[in-house]
Amino acid sequence: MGIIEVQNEIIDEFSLFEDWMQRYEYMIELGKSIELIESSKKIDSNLIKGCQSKLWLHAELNNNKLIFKADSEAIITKGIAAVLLRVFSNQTPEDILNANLDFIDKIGLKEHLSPTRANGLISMIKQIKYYALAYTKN
Amino acid sequence: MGIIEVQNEIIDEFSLFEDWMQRYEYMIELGKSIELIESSKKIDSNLIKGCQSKLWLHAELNNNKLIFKADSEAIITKGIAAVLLRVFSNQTPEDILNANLDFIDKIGLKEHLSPTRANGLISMIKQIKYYALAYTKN
Amino acid sequence: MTLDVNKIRNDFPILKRKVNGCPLVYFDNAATSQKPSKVIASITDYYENYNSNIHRGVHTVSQEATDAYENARKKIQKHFNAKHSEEIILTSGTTHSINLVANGFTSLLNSDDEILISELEHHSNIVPWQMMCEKNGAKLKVIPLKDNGELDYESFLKKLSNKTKVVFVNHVSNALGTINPIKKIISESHKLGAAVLIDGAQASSHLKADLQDLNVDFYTTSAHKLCGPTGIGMLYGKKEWLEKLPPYQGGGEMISEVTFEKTTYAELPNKFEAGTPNIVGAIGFGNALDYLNEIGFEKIEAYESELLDYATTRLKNIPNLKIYGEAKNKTSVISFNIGELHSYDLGTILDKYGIAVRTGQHCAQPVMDFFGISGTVRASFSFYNTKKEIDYFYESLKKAVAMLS
Amino acid sequence: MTLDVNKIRNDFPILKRKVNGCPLVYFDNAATSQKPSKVIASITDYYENYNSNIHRGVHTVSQEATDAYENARKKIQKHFNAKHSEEIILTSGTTHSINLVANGFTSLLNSDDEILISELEHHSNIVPWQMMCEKNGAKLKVIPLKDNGELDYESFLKKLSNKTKVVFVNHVSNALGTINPIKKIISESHKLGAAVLIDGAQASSHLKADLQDLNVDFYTTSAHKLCGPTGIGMLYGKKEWLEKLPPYQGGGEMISEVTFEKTTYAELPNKFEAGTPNIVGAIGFGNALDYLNEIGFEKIEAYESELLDYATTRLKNIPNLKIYGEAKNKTSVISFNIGELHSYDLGTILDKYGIAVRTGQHCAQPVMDFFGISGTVRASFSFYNTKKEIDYFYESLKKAVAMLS
Ligand SMILES: Cc1ncc(COP(=O)(O)O)c(C=O)c1O
Ligand SMILES: Cc1ncc(COP(=O)(O)O)c(C=O)c1O
Repeated sequence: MGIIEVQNEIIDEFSLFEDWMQRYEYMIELGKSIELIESSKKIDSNLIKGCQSKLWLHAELNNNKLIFKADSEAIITKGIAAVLLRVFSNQTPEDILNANLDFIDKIGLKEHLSPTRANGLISMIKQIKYYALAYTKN
Repeated sequence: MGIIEVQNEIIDEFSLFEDWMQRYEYMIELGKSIELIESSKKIDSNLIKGCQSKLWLHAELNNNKLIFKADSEAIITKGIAAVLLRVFSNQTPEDILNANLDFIDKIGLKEHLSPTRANGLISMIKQIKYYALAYTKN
Repeated sequence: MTLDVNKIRNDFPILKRKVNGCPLVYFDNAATSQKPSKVIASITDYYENYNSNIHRGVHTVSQEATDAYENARKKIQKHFNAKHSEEIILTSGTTHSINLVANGFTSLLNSDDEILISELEHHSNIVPWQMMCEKNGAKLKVIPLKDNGELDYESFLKKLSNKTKVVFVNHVSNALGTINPIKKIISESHKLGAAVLIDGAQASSHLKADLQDLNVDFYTTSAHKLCGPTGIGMLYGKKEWLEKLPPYQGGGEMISEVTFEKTTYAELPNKFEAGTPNIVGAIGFGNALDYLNEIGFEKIEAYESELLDYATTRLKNIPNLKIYGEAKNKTSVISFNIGELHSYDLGTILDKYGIAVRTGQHCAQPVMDFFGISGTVRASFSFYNTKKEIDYFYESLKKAVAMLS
Repeated sequence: MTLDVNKIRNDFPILKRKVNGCPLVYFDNAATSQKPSKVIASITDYYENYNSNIHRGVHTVSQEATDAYENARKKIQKHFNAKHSEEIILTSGTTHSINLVANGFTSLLNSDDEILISELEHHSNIVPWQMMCEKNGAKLKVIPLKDNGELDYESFLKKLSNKTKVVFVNHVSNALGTINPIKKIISESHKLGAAVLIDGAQASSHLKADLQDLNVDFYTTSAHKLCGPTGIGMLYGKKEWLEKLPPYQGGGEMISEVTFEKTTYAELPNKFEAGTPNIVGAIGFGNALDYLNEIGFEKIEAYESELLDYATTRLKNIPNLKIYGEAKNKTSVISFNIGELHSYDLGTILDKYGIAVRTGQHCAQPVMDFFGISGTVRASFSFYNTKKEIDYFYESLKKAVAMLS
């Protein structure tokens, strides 16, 4: 599935919820199924900055697709990471670079988009795009 | 004349004026007749602190009366000094120490009584009282 | 007579706001306090009616601003019972105050000297001294914590020696709320000739320090912690000490003569107040103290300790909730974790309920290291908080735990 | 299109007040500017609606305050056209900014190095460097003044050498209003490898500095001079420089890890922003820039230079009036004396007429020494002043002279 399709799928899923509590519960659920980073990769260079809980992100290119793995001490952060990974993991660097981020607003996580937010969402997105850029250049 | 008599005399004189301009003009006039400090006494230790224009004050005991002399670069400051000297010069240290300062308010110079005022009025009074104290102790 | 909290709440405009659709419950008072209308109005009044640069100004507006600024210094002096008004240095806050002192001691200490610092300190009372030690080689020794969040007083006595030149302890710990036995610490330190700096940033909104009675050498606080404005704080220093310390920043106001060959410094307090100060900040600081004193510190202390007891009892009903710091003497701060839940998660969900708490390490990493944790949730109560808010907090916390488990 | 001064005056509440029974005529703008309602309202709004400590706060109010604070930094960056927002360090004012840089250079220079400073500087740009020279032995050289109040550019070129490591000049002199040729000074200094610090405290309310175009290494200003709050200012530094300089103050925010053994410092801008900053100050600073930009700096410059010309022409009609500083490029400041009259006397009488001017040496003793005087009367005009006020000033000044002669 392409990035837009996955985003639409997620928007559809989240649109069923009536309040933040259900959205958060779902996100936390998603966090449980995240593709976990191996503990050997939980190193400082994979830490995302500006996050109050530790948040690791790792990328690997496989068949011109970027495979992301992540983990966090905090389960809400992990849930947010899971949503991002569902959108961006297993996509080509080019598609990732061109991707639009409207869906974050549409699923009610806009508040997390502030650059000063302590969950590191913005930094995580930057890091994902940065990996994509690094791999397109090669 | 005692301190209270001089003060009353000054209050009477100033009460004739209708506005600040006349009061200031009179004060400036008084400044011209101030008993000037000798230039040899215009030394740093006789400088009053906290005054924007240089203001010197010197005291000498003569027959158990304190004789003050002063000078200032600024003529308003000199005028204020002249008023003070008229009250305090040639009085006994004891009388100076016990003197009340209401007259300053009554002649319309109250605004100058703020300790932060750059004309040094408060510092000058402190210095006068300080001299008086020093000479009572002996 | 107890405090009329409903009346008091009306003084604080922010307490009427909603967050995420719920009434704001502000339990982040240890980070900064809210401001009463009276303080806010004094700020507006300054800017609308007598804003001017101070000192040396001959004109009326400058005179009024100078008087208000110096009057604020007097209010602070009176509140803390300092002997001389020039012992009160207005700074931009506790961090600035401590750096000023640490900088001053740089040239007064050498590698034979020791400084003694508590493990309970805020980074602002650690890093400046580490920076100083790098420059002059003085040794930094640490007064350790005990499990209950109190300082190990026996160990303090052991580490104190005639090599010790300065001792730094906070009056109240921001991470745990522990009230330290500073009076004893000061008198023991003095016996061995050490100066004592007490960081009062966290104490000043809860209790009134009598500086002459404490006989302390330096005491610091920040106005923003005690219902005052941001960007202003104080350093109290005994006159003898402030005269001994070299100036910190150079600039306007702090000099008496400047030529390119030689500059002589002004007298206290100006020697340490270089540049245009935070004039409106000082005025607001003074008015904040007035406001607190009108309520009265006995009432504030009594009420806040009631809130603390109430909240502690309620929170202990939550399974797996562990409170860090249960000193006998503590201010109305509860630092806790629940099971394996991350403080960030709890804080995020509480925010959804309109509850503001602080999460993380509270600028006190050594305290976190002591307990072997990465952070806590910290709920800190002020005299404008209520038991009803604590009930709501308790219920919301239970819901958060349910969601996150 | 020229500026609508009547409309603008309505933005400034203080301009409605009376002093000694007369309408306030505020000509002390070089000391500090007045504040428009918009800036005052943004301060009240902060305290009433979203006051909170910033950074690391998970809850909404803290988030809002953090966003507003960081947004202010971005406004400042944009206004001064800095390349990166982290090149903008929020300080408590110009004096603090300069001390931060001078402290940073303490460990970077030694007794083989020279620093070059202009004779036109404010004490805040002299004393910190003297304090630095005392520590590291660097030599302080002086770019002399000329009779017309301009710097002696030829002499600057002569004194500049490859020993020169830092050059400091103010963008505009507060004592005389001279606008210095900083672009040329910067490029000449760079040719010889010297860094340049420009003190923009006096410039920022009159003209807009484009920092990338100037290619300057450090630039400082104070918000209170440009319609913003007290207690806040900025230090701009090129990223390479700010990374090279050691931190100044230690405390919260400026560290990334703290243990008693070792502390690592945070990245820019936090490395230089220890402690709780002046949050409301930063917000007001940003809004003050917005306000000025809404009026537009071209209009401000054009109008102020009209005021300057008008006032200069009028004042020259007064017998024995001598203006100090008649540089070709100058801002709307007139520093003068009349015959032998003392500036304090003139200032006092003008105050009786409701006119606020500054008297004395304006924290620039070397400039006074150059002219061999103890001080001047300084009238400084802002875009909210009027020709009518200047007429009234002129008439009052004549009356004062009559009284004092
Ligand atoms: C040219 C110049 N430099 C520095 C300063 C000092 O600024 P502040 O007092 O805001 O730190 C001023 C203002 O007084 C100034 O005019
Ligand atoms: C105990 C303690 N010390 C120092 C500080 C630092 O104060 P500020 O950030 O106002 O400089 C704080 C507050 O954060 C504190 O709680």
